[in-house]
Amino acid sequence: MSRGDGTVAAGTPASSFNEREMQICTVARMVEDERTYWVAGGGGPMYAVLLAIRLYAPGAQYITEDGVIAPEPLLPFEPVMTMVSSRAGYRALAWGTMNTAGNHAQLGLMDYGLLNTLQVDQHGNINSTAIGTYGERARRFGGPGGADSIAALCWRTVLMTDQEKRKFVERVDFISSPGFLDGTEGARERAGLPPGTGPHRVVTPWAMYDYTTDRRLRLAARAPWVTVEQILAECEYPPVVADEVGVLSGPTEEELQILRSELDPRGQNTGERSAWVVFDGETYTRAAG
Amino acid sequence: MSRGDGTVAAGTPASSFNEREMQICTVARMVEDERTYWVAGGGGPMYAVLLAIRLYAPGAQYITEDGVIAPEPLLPFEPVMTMVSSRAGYRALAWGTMNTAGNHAQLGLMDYGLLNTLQVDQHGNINSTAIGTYGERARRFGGPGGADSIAALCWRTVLMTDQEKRKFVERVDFISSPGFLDGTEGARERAGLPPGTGPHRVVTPWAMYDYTTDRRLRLAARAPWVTVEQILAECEYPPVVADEVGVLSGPTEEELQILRSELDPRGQNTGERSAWVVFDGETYTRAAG
Amino acid sequence: MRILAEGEAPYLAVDPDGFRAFVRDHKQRALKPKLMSAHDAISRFVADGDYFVFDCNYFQRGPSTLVREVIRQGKRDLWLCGKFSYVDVGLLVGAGCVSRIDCGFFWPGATIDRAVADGRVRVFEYSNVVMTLRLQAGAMGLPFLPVRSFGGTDGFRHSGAKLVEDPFTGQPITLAPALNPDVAIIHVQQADVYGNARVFGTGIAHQESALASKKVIVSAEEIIDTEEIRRDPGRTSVPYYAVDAVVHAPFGAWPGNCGGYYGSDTPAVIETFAAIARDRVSEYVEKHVAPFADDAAMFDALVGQERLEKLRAAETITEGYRP
Amino acid sequence: MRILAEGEAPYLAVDPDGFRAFVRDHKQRALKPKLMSAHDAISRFVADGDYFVFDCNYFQRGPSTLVREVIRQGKRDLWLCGKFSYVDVGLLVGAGCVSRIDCGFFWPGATIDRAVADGRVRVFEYSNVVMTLRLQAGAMGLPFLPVRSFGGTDGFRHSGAKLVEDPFTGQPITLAPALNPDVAIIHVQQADVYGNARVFGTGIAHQESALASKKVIVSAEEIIDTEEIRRDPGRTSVPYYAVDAVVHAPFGAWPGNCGGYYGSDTPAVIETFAAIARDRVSEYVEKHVAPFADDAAMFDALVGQERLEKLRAAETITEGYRP
Repeated sequence: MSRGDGTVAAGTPASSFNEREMQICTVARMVEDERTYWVAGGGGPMYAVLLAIRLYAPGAQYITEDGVIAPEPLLPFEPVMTMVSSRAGYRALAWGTMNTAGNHAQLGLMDYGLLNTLQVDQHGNINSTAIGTYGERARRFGGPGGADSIAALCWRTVLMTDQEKRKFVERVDFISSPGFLDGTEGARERAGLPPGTGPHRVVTPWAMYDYTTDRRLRLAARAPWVTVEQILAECEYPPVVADEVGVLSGPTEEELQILRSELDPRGQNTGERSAWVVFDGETYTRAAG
Repeated sequence: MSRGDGTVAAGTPASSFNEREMQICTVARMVEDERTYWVAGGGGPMYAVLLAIRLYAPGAQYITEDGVIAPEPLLPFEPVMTMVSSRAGYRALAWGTMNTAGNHAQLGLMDYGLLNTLQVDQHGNINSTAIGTYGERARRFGGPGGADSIAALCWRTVLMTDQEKRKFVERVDFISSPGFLDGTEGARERAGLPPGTGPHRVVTPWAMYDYTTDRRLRLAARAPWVTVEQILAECEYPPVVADEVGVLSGPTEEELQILRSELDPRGQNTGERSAWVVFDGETYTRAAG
Repeated sequence: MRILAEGEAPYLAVDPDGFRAFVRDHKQRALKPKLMSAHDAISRFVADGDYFVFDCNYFQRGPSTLVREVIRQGKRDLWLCGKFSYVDVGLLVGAGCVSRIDCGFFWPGATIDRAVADGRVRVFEYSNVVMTLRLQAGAMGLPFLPVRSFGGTDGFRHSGAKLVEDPFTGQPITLAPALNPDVAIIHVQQADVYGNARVFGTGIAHQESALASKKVIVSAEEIIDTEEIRRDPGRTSVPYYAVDAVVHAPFGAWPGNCGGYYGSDTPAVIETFAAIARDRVSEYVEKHVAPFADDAAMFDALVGQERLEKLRAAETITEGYRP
Repeated sequence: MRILAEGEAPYLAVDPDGFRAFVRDHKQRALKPKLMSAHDAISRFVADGDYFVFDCNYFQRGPSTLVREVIRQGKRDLWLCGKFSYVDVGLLVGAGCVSRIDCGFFWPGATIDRAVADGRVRVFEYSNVVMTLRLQAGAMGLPFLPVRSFGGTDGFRHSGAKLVEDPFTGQPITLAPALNPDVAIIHVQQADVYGNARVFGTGIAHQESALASKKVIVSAEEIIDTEEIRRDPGRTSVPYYAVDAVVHAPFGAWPGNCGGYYGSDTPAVIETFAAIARDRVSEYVEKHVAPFADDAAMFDALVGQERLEKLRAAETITEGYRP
């Protein structure tokens, strides 16, 4: 990905920001120029790709589930109006429908899928359906939406989630969208999914994960204000840890300027309850959220 | 069908016309009002439906293979410009593509299919691919085009062809488009075709045919200037003959007026080489073509 | 072509021949005016027990006026096509209209959580695209369509899909069962009285839903002259012969955004989310639906012309929406 | 899901995974200008032995300029998608460019009759709709699509289709193999330099052909600014990332009709028919193609500006064609 693994940012380190902003900036730096993204409607994924297009990957293009192709959206969005909305679809190159998005991804035209999720497991499987024992005692969630198609059909899937114990598990309570399934070689192909696709990265406000050659989640980099131990303490099932865990750069003033003034001036997504971090020029200090 | 079997026409019997005009007028009288027709591109079928809409079935609607839905075409057509042409698609209610036409017929939205063909057999199978032994010594023709879909998917198929020995055979040399196939009950369904569909009528310049309950071609009516014997002499394989063979009305002055002055003033289709017939007020006399 | 795996969930019976017969007997081929009130359209064409699909959703060029009318008339035992939905599913569940849901996505919350936990509502699992693909199969008159996604998920196990051996490649391929809903409700920007309908902007599956469904209700911001349809046939999204009822419904997508016509009503959007989240749908219905004969009365009482005009003015984008 | 019957004809290998890999490696995701001459587009993107699809035909908003360029460059051993064709198939066969034809429909005549009888060309049998459905399957990234027609015909026996037992209904259903051509040529009214293309009026399978094909050449009457594309995204028929080359080809559908732009050139149409009917394609090529560097030169020499202007003037219909 452009700027390698997202640990490098251009600009002046920001002195104060929240961890949601950190997560969005990290993903933005991973966006590859002149590639296509199927971006889950709204939230972190869309702000990350919009920020990337502004700063790092001007030639990246994205589609959304409603068949918007390569728009130049009119920002900011009204709350939840990120699909089938005139501002979100503004100045697109083409307008289609949900089957347009599904078919184009099925054809292999989408390089990356960018998603939020509720729960992820050691093989990158995604749960957005139910927490608990499905069909018995479970809390019901909304279902995969477009995520199943994104995770199945885009060449590489990048996941955004929070760094919380219950979100990193050995096996998700329900596979809503496919990662490496049971983790065995060829498991996706045996299920009819296209070869060469699958989980690529997971990004939280504290960390970035990739996958080992045997398809296991691996901690690859950490935010400068947290230790590997702190991260592992927030994983119910411990991921593999890379021999060398990189250190992510904090957000830059340039990134926050665009994020806060252009993309999300109301802080609808970037202002979510999340801890604040201050940088005194040498060290980052986290104020409990 | 409106006006029953097409034997009855409104207006003044025409005193002079050719047999192609007779065939078109016969089919026009069979067109049912407020029904949908998938009309093969150009030729007799389209002129028949256009004439019907003018005189007999103002509420009939038609589509063509290129996805024109319910047009009000700008007549006359330039030669062969009867599909994907601005005059043919003029003032349509919707424009689609070939798959639009195929899907709408597959859904059961098309009541009638109206076709020209090269050869038909006792079970209403249609050949437009090859005359002779396919793959060995055969004269090559153009293939089914849209006719296979029309004959498979519209509820009732009406066929137009010439009254010539080689056109009415026991079994077509090649089934390009399906009639009752081998004629056994359920043959179409066993081949995956939708139930309740199939051959309905065949119309030539001399005769109209329907089908027996056991799916065999049956001579139902004749032009007033030919005998049943003359018709049978022009069938390589003799059709069943109805107990009472009706007599078709000749064209009316009103029909010919519209056909000649509005629909096909250049006689592109209606002026084809075909015998002329004169009517002296009592008898029709055919002048060899 | 062996069957390698099958989902275990009940699904609406796949019957393309039965659908063809229904189309033959009930779809109007002639150009007949179909303009009627939301009340008449819903009472005539939505029956208890119907499989029910709405296109888009309550916030995004969706048939919100028609959804409110379904709630007003207290329809029961509906089987929802719950794709690309925010609050629609929650509202209909909370109002007691629903017994089954095919899930693509819906906004979760206490209302649905409770209904599922209590067993009042059963949920079968798909994805948004698998649901729109099922509708496409139905709209093509086919029994199924293949798809390269969905296999291997737990959703597959709780669905009506099958994994088979592709007779052309020998590889495993998922087949999604066709869906031919009993009724579809769709909101569009423009339609004529016959049902020739124009959608501007992106959409979810308006064309598929209209062609796949036995009964189709289209609500439109504007009723336009058929002459206008004939002047630009390339703009027709749904042809008349698929449509059974046309409802003139200005602000029919309120509180949502209707591209080119009006912006979303943010406070009303947030209020609706809150009703679902806190299982207060009955209060929502008591306030927005029950007291009023129709949406016009509701708009007068709760929103007001001035507010509606503000929403119109807030929609500054017309490019691509106003031919 | 038993296989009940299978056609016996060779068909282009069904390989959706291989097509995905080609798309991943070769389709340009970035917005890069692709404007080039017909000569460069055909020489770069059409190879001997390619599976070749043209949309519409030589007389009806078809890529006639591109077809002439294929003949001019003497491409060989093409496998034609011969659907909805009048003279295109005959011209390409007569010019010696063709070894195989998947037949939907083509205008018959001495040229094709002879080539088939001599065994120079093999024909495999489909129908127009089955061919556009095969392209749709290819455009969806699927290995096949079901279809309710084609079963029971002799065409089926001489095709690549299969009749199987539908696992959902237990009834027989025909499956048509997906088609992913090597190259597609498509003529449109408007395109931008990136390949965002607009078709006005009806069509055959321009969208399916563009998305299903490895290499896609679009010729356009007008090259329009991308700003115009962005002002009305609902008018985009083919998105840029499916397109490899854009050719500015005024009168690119001559001698045919191009909706909203010009009428057909009747004497030239009849002359072309005659060439096929009488197996005089070589004379046709000697007159219309061989002597000229490109169509512009041919138009100057054989048609003339005055005649071209007459054809423009003859197209009085603009409704639906000029946004």
